[in-house]
Amino acid sequence: MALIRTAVTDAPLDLAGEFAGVSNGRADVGAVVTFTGLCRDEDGRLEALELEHYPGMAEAEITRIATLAAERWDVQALTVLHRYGKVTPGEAIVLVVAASSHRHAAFEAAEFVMDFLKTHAPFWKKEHALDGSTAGWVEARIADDEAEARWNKDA
Amino acid sequence: MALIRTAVTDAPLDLAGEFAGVSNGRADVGAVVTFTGLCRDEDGRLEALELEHYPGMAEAEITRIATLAAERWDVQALTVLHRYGKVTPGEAIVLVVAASSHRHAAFEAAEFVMDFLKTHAPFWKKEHALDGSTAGWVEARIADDEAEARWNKDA
Amino acid sequence: MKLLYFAWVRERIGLTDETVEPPAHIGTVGDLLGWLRTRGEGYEAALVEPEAIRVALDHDHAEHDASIVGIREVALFPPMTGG
Amino acid sequence: MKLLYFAWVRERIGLTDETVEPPAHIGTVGDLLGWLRTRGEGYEAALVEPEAIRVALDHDHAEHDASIVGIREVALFPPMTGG
Repeated sequence: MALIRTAVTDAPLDLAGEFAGVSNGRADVGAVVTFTGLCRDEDGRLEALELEHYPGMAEAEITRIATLAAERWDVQALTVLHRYGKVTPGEAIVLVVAASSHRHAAFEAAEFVMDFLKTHAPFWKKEHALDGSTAGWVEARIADDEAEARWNKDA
Repeated sequence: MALIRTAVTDAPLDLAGEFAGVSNGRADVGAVVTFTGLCRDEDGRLEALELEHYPGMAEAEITRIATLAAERWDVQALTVLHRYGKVTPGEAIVLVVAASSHRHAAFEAAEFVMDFLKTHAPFWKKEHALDGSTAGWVEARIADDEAEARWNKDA
Repeated sequence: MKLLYFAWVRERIGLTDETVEPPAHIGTVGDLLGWLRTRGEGYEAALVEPEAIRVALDHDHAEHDASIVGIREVALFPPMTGG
Repeated sequence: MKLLYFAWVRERIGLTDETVEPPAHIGTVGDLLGWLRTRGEGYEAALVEPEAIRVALDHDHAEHDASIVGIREVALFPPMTGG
């Protein structure tokens, strides 16, 4: 059984701590893949992203997606954390950590989680510009729908 | 141009430090994928792995593979570090960090580096058992050759 | 039935949530969106392109032809942009 | 020509490296492997299955039919197991 840990939080995400959480004290883990999604400054014009989420459903969807991934790939541990609230450029928005004895399982589980999270987890990004204006809501990308769809073709 | 950093070292690998190296001070990075290959204890019987390498060629091959990946995917930074010498269970043997503005580029570049590194980088693992005996050389896996071959089919 | 609104749907309607009792003939998500549009300018601005609206019924994603019978919480929001 | 041996090839031959002058008719990697096998028991034990031996010529991977003319450094080793 994979150890699944998910959280929706307004606190900074800790890559080193989460890596240690899936690997320390267990010498049966051979491969750890991490994905970190960072807030970009959009060529210097962005002051912050504000992440709105649907409390209750956001946690439930992330846990559902992590569980799907753990059923599909042979992972020993899978951690999925997502920020809400204000996030400034350079800060992490999302962190996925997949531990497995096989590197391809770790890579694919992490990538699957990200593709489904983009299209299914109820979060919305609003841009705040450095000049004090609100630049508006980030639009969803069709590429994200396509990225999710390819996992169905594989199945 | 991607920032490429490679090293063959007998010192512990520092995930958090290498992550910071590709992301700190640059707010144009949106996605960072890391791969860590860890020494397992093989159900408790392993004391250590001894990693033999071909000095000169090992560094050259890793740099060649990282450069190939950086030419094929749109990455902003790519770090590939590999240990030599004795490594104990739980310690990292290899660390790949790929930074990009697109998550799929980061995932694929890191996975490509690992697949080619397994089959092309001149390193050999010898197992040292806890009971003081030397358990012998680790055998190459056919699955690793197949993993490498699929990148040619894609091309 | 509790309604929740997120992102620009929330901003245009001007509410984070409300509790409504739709008429008995409102059986699907699509019916509900059509009925809400008649409730004022903010609703019309939010729902003028219904195909852009994503829906969750009691925390599960649902299509516009899904039944809302027996549902306690309906959330309306734009395509998600997390991750 | 400098020869380098790694992993169990090194252990069986009992040397990390040596400098040799193969006869003039030794033109390819395959020729070289055949010639080395005649040099003693350790070489025979290391090279008895030539198809298991990987080769690098001046730090570049090479096949057994590659020419060794002009090569300064030949490394012989088992399939790699890094990563």
